[in-house]
Amino acid sequence: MDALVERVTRQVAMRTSRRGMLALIGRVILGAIALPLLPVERVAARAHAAEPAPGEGDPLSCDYWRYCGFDGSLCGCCGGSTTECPPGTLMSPTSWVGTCRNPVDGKEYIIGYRDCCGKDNCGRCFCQNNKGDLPLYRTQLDNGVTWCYGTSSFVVNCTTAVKLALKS
Amino acid sequence: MDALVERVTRQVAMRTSRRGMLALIGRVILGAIALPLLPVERVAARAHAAEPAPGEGDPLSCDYWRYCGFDGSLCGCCGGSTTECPPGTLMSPTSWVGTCRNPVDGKEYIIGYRDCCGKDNCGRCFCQNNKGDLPLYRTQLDNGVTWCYGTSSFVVNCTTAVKLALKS
Amino acid sequence: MRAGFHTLLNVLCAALWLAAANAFAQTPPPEGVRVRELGPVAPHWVFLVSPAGLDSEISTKVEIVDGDSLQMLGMLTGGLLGIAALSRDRKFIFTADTFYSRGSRGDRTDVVTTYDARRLAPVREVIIPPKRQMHIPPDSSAMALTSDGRLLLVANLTPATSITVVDIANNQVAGEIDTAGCTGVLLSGPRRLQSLCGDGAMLTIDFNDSGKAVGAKRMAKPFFDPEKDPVFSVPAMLGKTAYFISYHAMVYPVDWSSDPATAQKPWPLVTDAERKQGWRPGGYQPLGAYAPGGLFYVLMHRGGEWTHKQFGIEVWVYDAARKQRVDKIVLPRPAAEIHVTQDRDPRLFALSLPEPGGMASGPTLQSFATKTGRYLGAMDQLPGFPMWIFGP
Amino acid sequence: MRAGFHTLLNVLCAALWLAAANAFAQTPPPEGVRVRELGPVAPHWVFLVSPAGLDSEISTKVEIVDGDSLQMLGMLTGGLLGIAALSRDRKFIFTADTFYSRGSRGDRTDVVTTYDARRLAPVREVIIPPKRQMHIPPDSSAMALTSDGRLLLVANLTPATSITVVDIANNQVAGEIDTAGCTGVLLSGPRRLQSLCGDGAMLTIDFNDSGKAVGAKRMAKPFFDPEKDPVFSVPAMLGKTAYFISYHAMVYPVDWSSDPATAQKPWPLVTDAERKQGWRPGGYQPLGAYAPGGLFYVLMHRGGEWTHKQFGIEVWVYDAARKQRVDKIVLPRPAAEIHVTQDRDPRLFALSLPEPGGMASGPTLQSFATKTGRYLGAMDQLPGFPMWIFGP
Repeated sequence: MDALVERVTRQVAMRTSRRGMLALIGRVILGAIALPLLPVERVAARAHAAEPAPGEGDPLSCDYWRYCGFDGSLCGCCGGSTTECPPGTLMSPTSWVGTCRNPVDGKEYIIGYRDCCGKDNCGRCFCQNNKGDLPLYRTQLDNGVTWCYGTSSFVVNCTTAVKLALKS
Repeated sequence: MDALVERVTRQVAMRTSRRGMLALIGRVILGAIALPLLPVERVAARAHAAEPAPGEGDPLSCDYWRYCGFDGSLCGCCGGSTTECPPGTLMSPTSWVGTCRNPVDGKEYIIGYRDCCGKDNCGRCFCQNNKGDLPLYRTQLDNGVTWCYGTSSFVVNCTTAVKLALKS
Repeated sequence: MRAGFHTLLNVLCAALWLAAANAFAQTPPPEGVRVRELGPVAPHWVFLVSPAGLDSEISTKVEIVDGDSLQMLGMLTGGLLGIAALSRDRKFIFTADTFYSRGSRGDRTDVVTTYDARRLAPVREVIIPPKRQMHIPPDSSAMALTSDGRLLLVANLTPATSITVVDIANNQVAGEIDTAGCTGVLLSGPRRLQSLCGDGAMLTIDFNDSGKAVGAKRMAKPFFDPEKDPVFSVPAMLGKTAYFISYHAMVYPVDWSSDPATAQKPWPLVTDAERKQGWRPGGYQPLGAYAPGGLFYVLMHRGGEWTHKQFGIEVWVYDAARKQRVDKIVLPRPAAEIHVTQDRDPRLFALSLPEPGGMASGPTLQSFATKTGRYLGAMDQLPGFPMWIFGP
Repeated sequence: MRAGFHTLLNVLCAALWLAAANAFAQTPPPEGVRVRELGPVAPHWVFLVSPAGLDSEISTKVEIVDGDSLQMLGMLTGGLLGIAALSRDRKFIFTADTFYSRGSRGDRTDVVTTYDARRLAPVREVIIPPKRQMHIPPDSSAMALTSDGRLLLVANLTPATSITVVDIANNQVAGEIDTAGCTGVLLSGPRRLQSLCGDGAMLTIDFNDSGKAVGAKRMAKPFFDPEKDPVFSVPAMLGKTAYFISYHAMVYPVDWSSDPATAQKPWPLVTDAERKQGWRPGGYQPLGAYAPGGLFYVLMHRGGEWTHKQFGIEVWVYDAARKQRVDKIVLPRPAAEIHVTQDRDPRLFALSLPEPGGMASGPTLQSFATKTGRYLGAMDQLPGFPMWIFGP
């Protein structure tokens, strides 16, 4: 497991042992960190999807570096992309997180695996990698949780892999 | 196509050309013929399932003689049998019909393909034979219709093949 | 106490959110994180309807594929044995679905939903009477939108037949049309529909904006014999003529410009030699039309009686006016359905389905340039079990 | 007018029905046409939970299989990511499901349904707060029934954690228990549950019939380090001791007879040599218990870090008291889940799932006699994608 995620979750865990209530708030927050980046429903102009830099590999392959902790259908095969949800789905502002190494700059990034919710399973390009995946008692790191919190449906169509931060 | 089914449907068709209203009633009736045989929900004692006679073949195989007009999952693979619905499903009193030849006595029988409804698709032992299958304008002979009329759900779990009559 | 807890939670969340946002102020600029929207529906887009997967039948998928890139553009997911239609202006997609309150059981609700075709999001819905026709495979005779986009006609089967008319402009059910035991909604005019009857005749019904029949005329006699040579339900439309094809490889043209419709002389799809070889049409959607060229396309296989659902291995192309075959396209994989686009550089799409014990790759969409017959590629891993293709 | 038509229809139907019944009076006697009922739940029956198929995730299946004949006995079909439990008297099956009014969207309803285990039909339901935990794979820590059958505890995740307590006897929601961020419902007494916390400690909660916590004690210190060697969520229960196994092949026994629970000394599942070969536990349900024999069963594979969900190729059997391996069963096919029955002639069941590009036959259930290790056969064509096995 990687340091930044560890540090955050450790802080959470430390609070947990003293004040259980804060733990769950911490979890909500971890999920919500990316919210300010994501006024998805309100975007008027078209943004450009994140295109992989040369050497990053194929984002439609389960081997692509960002998918080290992935579990689900790649949105790139379902009408979205690595960072975009397919039309008509609801991008969850919450996610589980992983830490993956970018082969181009050799740096580790915190990746948020955001589910696109509200339509039934796309089913294409199923991909499961489990780096950093922990059971439910470490909720934020559990790739088996249906991460649709903040949307109106817990049905998952596909999953994205969004760079949240450079690991410090 | 076989004579009895033809005769009945031809009568229906003849009425149809004169009085359209009767056609649909005829169809309802064709479906309802078997109703008096089937107080399923009220059966108290356990009946014996129809066991195939020697030489009739394997009722878990799509080649079994009664399945000449079959379309769906064999109930025998889903917790039912050729003539029994799996526990908790609802046997439709209506059905599409086919005419199949019994290899043992060499006679043709009218078979009612009764759907077992109210639970999602069993999916096992899918079998499609299409002898006598006609499009929707001959509703009673259309094996693509969801034949759950008379039950409370149009979701089909599996399909049975019940002898309705000896072809005369 | 719970309410108090939630208030506390909200306050704490807001505070921590700010803190978190500050902590991540040094974060790299956000990527293109958003929900995609689509451009206008293009001529080579196809809509694949999967009424039931192998596991479940309560979640219909309408998969939208770019037929040029053979990439998935998105999907709609609905209810039990849903059907779909695209508005003529291509701005809206309509679906009719059935939902049970407890998945496979419970209270039934039938709904017509209007989706924005760019956002693939529902914009409104109308509850319709819970009696719509449920059939596998679905086809285009189950629902039709009038050319002015005002009325949506949904076929019912209880098993009595009728049509629910939805007033799209006012988002309400307008009325119901009795089809006197005949089935299907095939539009042949702004307020006129054709329905196929059990004796092989065609019923022509005129209706009004209130969703009421204002006239119904039946052919004097059947145009085919359902007992000797049944036709597939959905014809190829070339102008005002509907070309029905039959189990035994005949063409039955019907003129829809008259009232009632009038039968034209049938002609064969096959030569005597081909008939002896067993060539006949088959599949779930064995017929496609290219109206601008006056051509229709038939999915053919070799087989005996009652093989009308067997997958096809070749697509035979007919010039309707000349009553003769003009091309033959051999399919790399057997297909269950075909569809032809209506633009100037038309595509033929052929959909292959897994057969029990067969193909492990799942459903596959093959693409061909119809003019040259050239195979252009295929898309695999299609979700579910698509049984019907339609396009703009 | 419609009403009049329906009346007419009814009258005509009744008349024609009689006519039809007479016409068929010479029909052969009816066959054994009925809906089957089941006998009492037998020791070798298994319940396979398929939370999501490959096509759809809104229709959970609970498949009931006779582990002796390897035949399907029937199924329950529910909603989104459903879970299930069997009452101790084996007369009822409980499921917790989530339904949306429009399939994948719309209004959410969470329901606990009680099914008669013989008829596999719903007998009653309780609406619960719409916040139950949804997780793939599901497991037995998501829901538990108290030993007296009175209270059903359903885990919530919003992502805050709590437990909804359903009063089964009165068919209503009794209350809610806050688990202070800890997850899972593992019962260790008539009114006592254990929950796993993020720091590796165990929280012991006593509750009452009103579904309220009446006491909560936390271990003084964690019994494992989630950052160095995380344990799988569900332990093997042998008497009052819970045996947790870890990603790195250690056993962490916890004594649940004390309050709070107390950690016992961990011990390794593997020798140093085996560890070097990469042997470790993995899968969706890698642990089974045989309480009468004091044994537990671990699904093992060879792999590196983070292969904790990799399918296993052998099942290693441990005597808990002696802290040593006593058997090894090599699986004909890799498996994702194992389950051991609790009777005198126990069976080991191992479930194999298709892997992308792999096995075309669908999910398969393998059966073994645990005493001899003998392979007894397999059942294939299991519907959906079963990810959890449980039994009486």
